[in-house]
Amino acid sequence: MEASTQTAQEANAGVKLPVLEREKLILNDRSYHWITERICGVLENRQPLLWWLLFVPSALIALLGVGGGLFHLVSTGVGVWGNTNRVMWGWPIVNFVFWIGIGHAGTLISAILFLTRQNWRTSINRAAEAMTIFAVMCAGIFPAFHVGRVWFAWFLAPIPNANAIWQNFKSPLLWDVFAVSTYFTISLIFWYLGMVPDLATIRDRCKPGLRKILYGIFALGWRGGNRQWSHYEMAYLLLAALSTPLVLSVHSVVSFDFATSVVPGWHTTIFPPYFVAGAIFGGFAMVLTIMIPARFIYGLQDMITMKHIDNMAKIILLTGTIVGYAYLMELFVAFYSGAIYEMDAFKFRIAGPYWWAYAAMMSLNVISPQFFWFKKCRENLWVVMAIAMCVNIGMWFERFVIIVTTLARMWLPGDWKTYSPSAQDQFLFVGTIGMFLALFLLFLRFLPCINIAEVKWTLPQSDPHHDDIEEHPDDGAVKEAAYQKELS
Amino acid sequence: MSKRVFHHPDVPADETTVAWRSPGQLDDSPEFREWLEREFPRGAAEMADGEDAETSRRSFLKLMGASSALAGFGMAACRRPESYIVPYTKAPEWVIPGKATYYASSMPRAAGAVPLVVTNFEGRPTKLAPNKLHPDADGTDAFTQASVLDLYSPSRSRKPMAGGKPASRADLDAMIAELAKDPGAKVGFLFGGDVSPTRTRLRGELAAKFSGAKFYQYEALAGDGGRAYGDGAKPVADFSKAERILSFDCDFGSSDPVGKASEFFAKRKPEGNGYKAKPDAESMNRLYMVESAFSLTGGMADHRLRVAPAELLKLAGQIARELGVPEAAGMPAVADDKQLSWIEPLVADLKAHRGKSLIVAGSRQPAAVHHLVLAMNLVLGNLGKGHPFNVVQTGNAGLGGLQELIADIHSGAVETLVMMTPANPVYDAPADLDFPAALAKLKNSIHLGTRTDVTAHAASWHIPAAHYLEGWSDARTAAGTYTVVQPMILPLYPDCVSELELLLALLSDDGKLINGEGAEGAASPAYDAVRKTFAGIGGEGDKAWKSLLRDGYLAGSAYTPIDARPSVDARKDIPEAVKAMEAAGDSLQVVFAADASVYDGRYIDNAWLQEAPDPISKVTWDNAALIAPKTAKNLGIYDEILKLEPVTKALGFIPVEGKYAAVGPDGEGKNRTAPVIELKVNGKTLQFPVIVSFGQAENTIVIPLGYGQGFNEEDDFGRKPQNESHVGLVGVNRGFNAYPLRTTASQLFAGGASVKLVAGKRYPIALTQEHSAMYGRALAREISTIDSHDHKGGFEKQLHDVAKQGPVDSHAPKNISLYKSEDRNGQPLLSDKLHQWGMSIDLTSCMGCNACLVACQAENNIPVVGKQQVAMGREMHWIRMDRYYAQQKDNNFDADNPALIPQPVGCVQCESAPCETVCPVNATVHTPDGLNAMAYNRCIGTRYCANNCPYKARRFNFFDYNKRNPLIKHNLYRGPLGKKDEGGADHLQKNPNVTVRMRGVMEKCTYCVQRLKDAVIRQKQGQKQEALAAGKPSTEMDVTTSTLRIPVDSVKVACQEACPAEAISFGNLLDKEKSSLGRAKKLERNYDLLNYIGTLPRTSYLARVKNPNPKMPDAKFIGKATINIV
Amino acid sequence: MSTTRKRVYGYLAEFKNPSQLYKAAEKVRDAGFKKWDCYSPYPIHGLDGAMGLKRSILPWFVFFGGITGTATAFTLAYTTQVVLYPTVVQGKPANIFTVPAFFPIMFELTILFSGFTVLFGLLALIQLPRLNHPLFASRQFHRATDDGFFIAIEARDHQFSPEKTREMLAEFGGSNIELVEEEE
Amino acid sequence: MANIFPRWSNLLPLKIVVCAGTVAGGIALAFSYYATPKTLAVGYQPSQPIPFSHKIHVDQLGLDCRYCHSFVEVSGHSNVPTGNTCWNCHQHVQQDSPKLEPLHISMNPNHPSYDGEPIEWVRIHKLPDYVYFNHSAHVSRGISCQSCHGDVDQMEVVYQAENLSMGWCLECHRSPEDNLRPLEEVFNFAYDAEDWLTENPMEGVDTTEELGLKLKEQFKVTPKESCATCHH
Repeated sequence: MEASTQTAQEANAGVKLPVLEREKLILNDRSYHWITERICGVLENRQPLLWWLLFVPSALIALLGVGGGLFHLVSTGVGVWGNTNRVMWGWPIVNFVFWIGIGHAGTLISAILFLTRQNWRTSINRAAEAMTIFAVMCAGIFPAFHVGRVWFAWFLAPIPNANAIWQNFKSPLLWDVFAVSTYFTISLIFWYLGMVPDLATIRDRCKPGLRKILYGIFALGWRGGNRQWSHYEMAYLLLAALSTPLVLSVHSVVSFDFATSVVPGWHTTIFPPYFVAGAIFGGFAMVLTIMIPARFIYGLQDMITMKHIDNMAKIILLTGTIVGYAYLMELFVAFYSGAIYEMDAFKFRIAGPYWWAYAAMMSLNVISPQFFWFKKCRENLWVVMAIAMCVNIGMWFERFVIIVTTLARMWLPGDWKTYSPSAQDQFLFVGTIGMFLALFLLFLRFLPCINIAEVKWTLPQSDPHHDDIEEHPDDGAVKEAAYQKELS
Repeated sequence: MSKRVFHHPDVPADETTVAWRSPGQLDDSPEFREWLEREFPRGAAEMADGEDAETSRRSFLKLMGASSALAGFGMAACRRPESYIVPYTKAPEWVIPGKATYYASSMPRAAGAVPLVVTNFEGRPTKLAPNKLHPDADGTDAFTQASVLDLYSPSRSRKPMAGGKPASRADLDAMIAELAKDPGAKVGFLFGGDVSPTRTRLRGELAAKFSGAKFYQYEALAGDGGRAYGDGAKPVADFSKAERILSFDCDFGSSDPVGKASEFFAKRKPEGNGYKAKPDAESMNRLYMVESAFSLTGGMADHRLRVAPAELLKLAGQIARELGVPEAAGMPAVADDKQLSWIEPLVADLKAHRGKSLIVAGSRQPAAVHHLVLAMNLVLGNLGKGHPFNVVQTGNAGLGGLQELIADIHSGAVETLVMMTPANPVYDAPADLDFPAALAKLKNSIHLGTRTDVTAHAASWHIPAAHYLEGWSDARTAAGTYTVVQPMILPLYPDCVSELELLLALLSDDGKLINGEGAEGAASPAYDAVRKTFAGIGGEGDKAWKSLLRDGYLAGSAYTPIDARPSVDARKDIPEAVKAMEAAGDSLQVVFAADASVYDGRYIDNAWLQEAPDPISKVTWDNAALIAPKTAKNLGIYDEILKLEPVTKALGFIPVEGKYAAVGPDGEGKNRTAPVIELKVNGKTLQFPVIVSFGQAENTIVIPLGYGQGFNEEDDFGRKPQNESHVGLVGVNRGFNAYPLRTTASQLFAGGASVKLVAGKRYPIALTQEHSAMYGRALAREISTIDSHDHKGGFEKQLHDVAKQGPVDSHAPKNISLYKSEDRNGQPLLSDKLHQWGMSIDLTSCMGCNACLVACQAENNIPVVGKQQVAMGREMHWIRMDRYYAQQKDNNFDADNPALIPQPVGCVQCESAPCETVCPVNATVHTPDGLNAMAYNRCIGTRYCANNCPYKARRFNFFDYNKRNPLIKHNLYRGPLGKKDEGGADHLQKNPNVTVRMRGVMEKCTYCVQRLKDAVIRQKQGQKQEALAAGKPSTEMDVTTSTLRIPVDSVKVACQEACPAEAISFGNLLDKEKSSLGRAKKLERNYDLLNYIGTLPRTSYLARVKNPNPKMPDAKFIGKATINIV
Repeated sequence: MSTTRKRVYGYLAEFKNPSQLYKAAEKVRDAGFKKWDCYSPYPIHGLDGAMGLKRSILPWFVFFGGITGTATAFTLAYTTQVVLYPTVVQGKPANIFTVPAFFPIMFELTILFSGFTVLFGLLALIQLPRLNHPLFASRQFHRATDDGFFIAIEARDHQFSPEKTREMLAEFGGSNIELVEEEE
Repeated sequence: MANIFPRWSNLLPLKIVVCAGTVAGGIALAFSYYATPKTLAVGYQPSQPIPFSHKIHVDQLGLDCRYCHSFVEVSGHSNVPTGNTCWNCHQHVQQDSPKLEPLHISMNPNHPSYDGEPIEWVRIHKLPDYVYFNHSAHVSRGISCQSCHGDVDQMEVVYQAENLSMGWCLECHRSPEDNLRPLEEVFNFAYDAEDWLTENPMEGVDTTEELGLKLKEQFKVTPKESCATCHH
């Protein structure tokens, strides 16, 4: 950030107070109305052809892949997947962890960046949260349907029953059930509450008719009175405060599924932080992958600025490096342990039947983000996009390495057998990708993809003291003045 | 009205003992017929109806008396479907609904009958167990265990056929009658190799009745070695007296019995059976093995020499000469120094144990070898009563062989042939004899068989044979004890005829064929015939007969040894054999071997056997040519097949070797394929898939026989459909037929073979085990009794260090849990003070046969899943028979002769079970008596438990294996549209006390919990009976821990029961040293698998002890499977 | 304007920017009005003080909501696992020492319950959903969610007087002052 | 500009919430009451081919349970009497009662429509296939028929008296003392703990509860709660 001596109250005579000027989040001094226009425009104007070109195929894929895939699965048996008596968890759980990981950036951006007063988040948090919700939906499909008898999945819920039998609260899998469902619920609330004022905006813009009624209902009759805003802000703050530990806990709990087992290569204490970092890593990559195109399609460059992209790139660099550290630390501990089973587990990852997966993971997750050290790379959207894609793929391979490689080579060599996914496995995974895209496109189509109210709030002129500094002396300015005096 | 009280007499106190069949029933008590009649019409109806067939494990009850057949949903009651209880009208004696009855019987086999106790539920035989009362009881092998499935096999022959076309029973009867009425008929009888006194007796009568009657015997794999001992004579070994054993290619422990093998295994254990004595190397026997390819017995050998089949004779000759056998004088000497250095101390050892040593030869070895063996035993003074080696007369004398038969057919001496052999001559007779042609020449040929195989189609008549559990007969064990074969059930299909019944029909004047039961339910004529025979052997009268039926055998009826001397034709046979040997020279030789799954092809339709992996090669559902790595290299086909240590590039460029390398070129799991070779021998050329087999002699190709009997369009190898009707769904498209390569001269070995790789052709092979090395993990542990002067020390030291073997356990600290395993009253969670179950598996006597695996399958209703699923790694066997090779780098004697060590792994019932804690729904929890229980009906199938199981002992029902027939290609993947297992009766075999699992649930071994529960409950019943018998008021009866605890070693689990080597001890840990388990657990060689994870398994292993001869050149490499690990 | 007599809701005045609104708000506050509110498209920093609003009590609700969650989870887990039907699982204790295994679920339920309290607590405090409101009848009010800044003083306020209040608003810098009436 | 929503819509959300709440609650309550074995199974009383009266045979004639259910002490399965068990008496007694028609058809060769087929009794107490209940284990340890089957001796037509749900089984497995009896009394439907105690007093046992505990101690009854006890 470059400092400037150009101050707000040049006009007023008096001591010259240099003030640090914030870099603008919204470029070209856009007005409130322009912002409203622009964001609502996305869902009021006719959708660009591209929208249809993307939506129709992805919707079809979702229908076939998820709908058809699950039908075959449930009617026939888990056997249609590639899982075996050795690799009991194959692609399904890989995909679950992959999606749930992606589902982390959203709430994280909204919550943690909100708490840390990172105003730049406002332009991206809405979309990111939407992404979270859809990713968690995709994720949920896999654990739910990979159980052998999905029609008995309600055994997982602690419902009083005539059999007087209960769940096993010591099972990480049960923790998972609670964690993921909680995470979904809270994210949904967070997302919706954040959207209420914007829904009101849309309500007030559109002509009488069904649209107006629907938006009206979901806007709950929001009026934007300050007596509402004050409670509203408090609620938002609380939710942020709740979501922050939640988002950290969810992936930790997911990692417990592995970390609390006795399986060599899974039984490691580093898993929770490593999974969380990985999740943020993958999540941000996915945000970029989606926002960069959306930004162009809907011309949101002024709201989603290069600064946003730059920040996200930096976060990817950081988390990517953390993940890399975790990979290496795992290796070190394995060899330091001196336990042959532990060592072998990792040797197999590096050089075993699935060495290519490990190679892919390492190069895509650890090496590729390193390019973000260079500003040039962070500024070139093509590079950013490419690296983001790399990370998406790399993170999938990370889960593949953790789950499949480990299970294919466990304790007793007599039992070793490799695994390969079936067509249905791949079908369903592609299906969820389609579902994710379709849902996201619908979101762009019907809901404000950027938080209107908050974006307005970040405008400089939104500060009630914007134009009269002396009435309410700016604390920083005064200190600066005193400092200047001493200098002179 | 005044109240009258009828007191029902209490059941007598001894009622808890099992019920044995009483003859009262057989002598045609009306009740007995009543329930058989009631049973089987319904049974037939049941079988027709595939739907019910799978509905539930209790569906069999629908056939039965006290049953609950689910009728039309919600008919009467809207709240739930109405179901009915259908009691017997007249209660049959001894049949208690819901309680099993146990009868003694036996399975007749060429190698000697297997004495059995058969478990019956409401009249259905469901499970076979060895009859431990029997003096020759030896456990049961996989074939025996699986034979109960043959009874219910869907592909079983049910209707007579004429010229391969279905024929009416009336025509059949007419034909039989006609034959019986023609005493001048030139009829030949072809029997199997089994010994049946009644049949022997009837043979005499037949000879008397039919002037032109001739008798022959044929077993496809018998070989002509028997000649050496004289007509109808055979050797019987007494291992209890043998301290040194030299075996020439004789798998006496498993597929080639020559006597009571359990004696051999008993002497393998340094502590003896039951682990009563202190470990003592002296008490152990020592086994020297000379063979071409690994046999299970060979895997146990202390010293094993691998030689090509032709060389074996030379070796035998050398040894014989050094022992001073005159017949061996003129034989060529062994040139190879290594072999000489191996022979010298061996001979010394044998000489040192005159009269206490034993030399045996495999039944497939040529007569020459048997001559030498007989002579050697004679020289060593091992021969004769009270000595290890005896020759006995089985009474199967005066029987011609197949050659004679064919000669007689061509000469016209035989015009009608009655084939009763279980073999399949059209399919398996040596090619040069051209049996089909001879068959065609016959006026009339009658085939009696359980399968509609090629012979059945070729013969002019085929009669469906009754299963041995369906008809009366008798037999003799290997040692010759008279053993009864009694039916458990009337023939499942009305036209099934037993061998004796057919013979008796031919003997009768009117030639009326009576099978199953006679007019007005008179017992089958076979029953009277057997009684008559027995009267001659065991004495007249009901008493003897009843005790025979009760015990299943006649005490003291074993063969009496005959005085045997090397026969004159030794002088002829040996030189001939030597000539043949020199002819073969060092050319590539082929061994035609019996297959561990289909034997000679007769079990091709037995799904359990097909799915059971070959104990050595681990191939399921197929056969493949086995070849030693070096030979493969020499033949230039090595690179095509599995590399011992495939090389790959990690990260694309770093070359990696050994276990870390990626999958070998032949793939793994469902991608595994084997290259195909073209084998040319005896002027014929056939194609076989080929896989590497370790420890096999160089220049030798082993081909298991018995496959390739019928194909349809779904064949993996693209063979065109043929003989589809000869096999069922199990046997179709299975493997490759090698019989056409055999000639009379080379029935079991053939020299001068040549091999060519068929480029680009590969065949998918389903292995249950892909990796054969332990990779430095001390899993199956082995020690030796000698100090080979490395740091391992002597026997005591090695015993002491067993628990510390391996890189981890050697220095892993003791696991101490943070938690106390207590409930909230501070009581221990494993609270049962009566029983705490445990098991130990003794690797010293376990040879890795599949007996336990199949027994478990029979006991626990484990489904088969078919080749493709096995290839993927979805087999359901609760016991995984791991087989490891330990190759020793520094072995300068014979580095390519690795140690073979098997390790059966089932659920080890960890006290601290990782699987339990991860189950979200409490579907698998621990019972207070230490079982890791599995509640199938609670399981939702997250499969987390299986991931977290270090022993990978859990199996998941990926499909409805019990409902949808896995044997039809892609059928499982059709879900609800998939075909069901129709027409079969195998649901009748299901154990009613074990749930039949549906798709989507996890399953695993639970120590046969149903048996444990039954035993415990019976103990409780006994309690009450005694107390009431004592006449004390129950409030004063003293029930104590000791009275409620079941008697020591009184309950056996299925695998333990079946084990022929008594390698498995199971029992109540609280019995301490009173039980053999308790003693086993106290041994120093007792160790826990993967001890350092701290799972506290209840199943532990006893390290294998090898007893090498210190003077042998390879001595110092013996007994180190765990130490010298590749 | 129609002749039918309608109940008056109050005056709605527009201000041209946030600071105008802010200042006006301070004055209205000092004028001692109670039943009035400022309307803006986004939350204006410091306006609470300017309006003399107290800090929201929502956190207290949430605190107790959270406690309930923790308690629920603990009771659920402990009673089912230790009291009602203790099962032997990996030899782990079935007593108070097994509680650490319940922490994850206790945590999740705490968050879940808090989250619900936030949602429903908020709706209760701001009395939403309320789909119908007199202000929606205003000609200009729709701009309150776009770029308009308004103050509405309700007629129910005891200081309200048809004229004075109007003048006051005008004097504070309000423009397009509008009398908002309730609809039938 | 006008309101899009009418006045009354302001209360609508509240109304909806209240209604939905009540309905959901109602359903939950109804379900937890009606959809349980307690209501579904108990009292199931189908009509049997022969209107066999336990009251007459047990209460009036004093037949012991085991006269017909003869294997209950040795087998897991308590058998229903075979045709000839009934026939033993009824070929002499009540021969021409029309109620016994089915018995004659099944047992009496002289009967015109004799077919020898067994009588199909309608099953009343049915456990799922995956449940292994063993009668002998219970009756030989002091649990009476009565505890599970109710006062059969008083039943003209038998009906299901208890719900036989897993929860119900567990109740007794957790506190067997409530149902334990001296072994002699297991088949005695007239048994009354009070009277029994007065007839044969035991030192240290005054109340029926104490009797139960005493017997539990005496017989060393330790029922299991783990899955494998009933499921394998």
